[in-house]
Amino acid sequence: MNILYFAWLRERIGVGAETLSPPAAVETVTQLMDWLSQRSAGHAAAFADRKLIRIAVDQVHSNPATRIIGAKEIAFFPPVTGG
Amino acid sequence: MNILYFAWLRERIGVGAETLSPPAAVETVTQLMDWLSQRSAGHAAAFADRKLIRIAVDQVHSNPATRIIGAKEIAFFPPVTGG
Amino acid sequence: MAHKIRVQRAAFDQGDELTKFSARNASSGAICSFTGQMRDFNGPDKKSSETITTMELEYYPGMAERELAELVAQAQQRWGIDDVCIIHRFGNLTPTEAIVFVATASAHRAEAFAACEFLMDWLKTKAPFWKKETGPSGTTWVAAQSSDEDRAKRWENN
Amino acid sequence: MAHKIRVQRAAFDQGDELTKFSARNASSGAICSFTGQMRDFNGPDKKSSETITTMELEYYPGMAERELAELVAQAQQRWGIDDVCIIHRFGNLTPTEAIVFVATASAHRAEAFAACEFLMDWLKTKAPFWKKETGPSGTTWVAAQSSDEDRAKRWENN
Repeated sequence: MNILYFAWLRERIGVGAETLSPPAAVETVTQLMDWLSQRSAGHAAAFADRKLIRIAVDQVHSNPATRIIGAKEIAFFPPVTGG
Repeated sequence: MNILYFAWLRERIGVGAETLSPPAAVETVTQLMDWLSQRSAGHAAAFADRKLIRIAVDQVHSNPATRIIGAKEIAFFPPVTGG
Repeated sequence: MAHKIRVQRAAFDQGDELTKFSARNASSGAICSFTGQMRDFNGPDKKSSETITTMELEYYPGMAERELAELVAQAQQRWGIDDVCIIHRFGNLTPTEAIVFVATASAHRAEAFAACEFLMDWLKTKAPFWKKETGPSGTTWVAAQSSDEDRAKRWENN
Repeated sequence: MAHKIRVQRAAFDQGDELTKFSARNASSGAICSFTGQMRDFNGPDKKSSETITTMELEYYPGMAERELAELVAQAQQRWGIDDVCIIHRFGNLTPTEAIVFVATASAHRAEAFAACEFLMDWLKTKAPFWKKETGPSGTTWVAAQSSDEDRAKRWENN
């Protein structure tokens, strides 16, 4: 599973992408964020305030309750500021 | 007083502008249209259906009741179709 | 507020105008433009319409410029806009040529959009221009559309 | 419906894009365009703001293009539009450069305006781009604005 980070999440975590295999018990985005938070102090800092985080599962806007079984690419980023 | 005609009013009357001195009793746009209608068959045809006619007095959108005493330029035309 | 109004016989390129307008409003974050192009048919769609070969645009010199300036002043009262450009053709036009161009510059996109659409809606019902179309069945003065009146009236309650 | 979406590092000229877009939609009577330009200050107005010297635009390759295409499809379902062009920059930008360009072509001006504004409003809240500004006090990620969310939500009841 590819995990992508953008903007200040990428900066806090230190990398833009990781290829990881979460345990089978990680079934939702929320559970994935809990699991990722334990990887490093940077991950913990990035996921500390979840109100600031937006999620895409396989490039589609999603939410913390979205199930991730079978997903190939999960991205975390702040609210978008393009245009 | 300059009287201007545009679009099909100009075509029916045969000229785009006339300099005229209406009698003192002609105080409103309606009275001016009545007076102009008597000048020729073309004028009568142009002013036959007044619902189709729009009016500007000194280059400002006006209406049949507008008073014309002292006005320098009075224009008659169909609803506008620019843009 | 800056503004530029041109009523002209010569054809113009809307892209060139947008380049110039953006350049002289480089500090405005939002630029909106509208271009009305001459269509080559006269009905709601091409299939159910007659072909139009040429158009003649008659206008009221003096009042047209004055009325457009008045509309710009009204837009300026309603919205925070930095600049407006209006160009309107008169004389003979051929299909696909630009008839009218309106551009607005603002710090905010909502105001740029609103002012540009307001100007087009009011221009359509207030600016003294008249279109005469020539097609296979002859030459006719274009009739005003009640939908244009309706769109202009929307702004009265806004 | 035709449409063209470009996410690119290279600068572009909005006027050149409008010229090309109008030319390939010569039978559309109404062309609306919006350009977002990079401002050289970061607040509501220049006086009360810091100067911005450079901006970096990060984006999500793949999803950005996909999301823009989805917005175009939604616009097409709502309005009778003939063509859409969206260009969005990424990478380093300097003040006054165009960040985003959206153009719509339609038979009717109301639809061209509505589709163009809808696309900008939704792009602002949906397309995965993030701005990072550098000024005298350092480098900061731009915060999303609740007013953008509000503008996008307007379209849900329309």
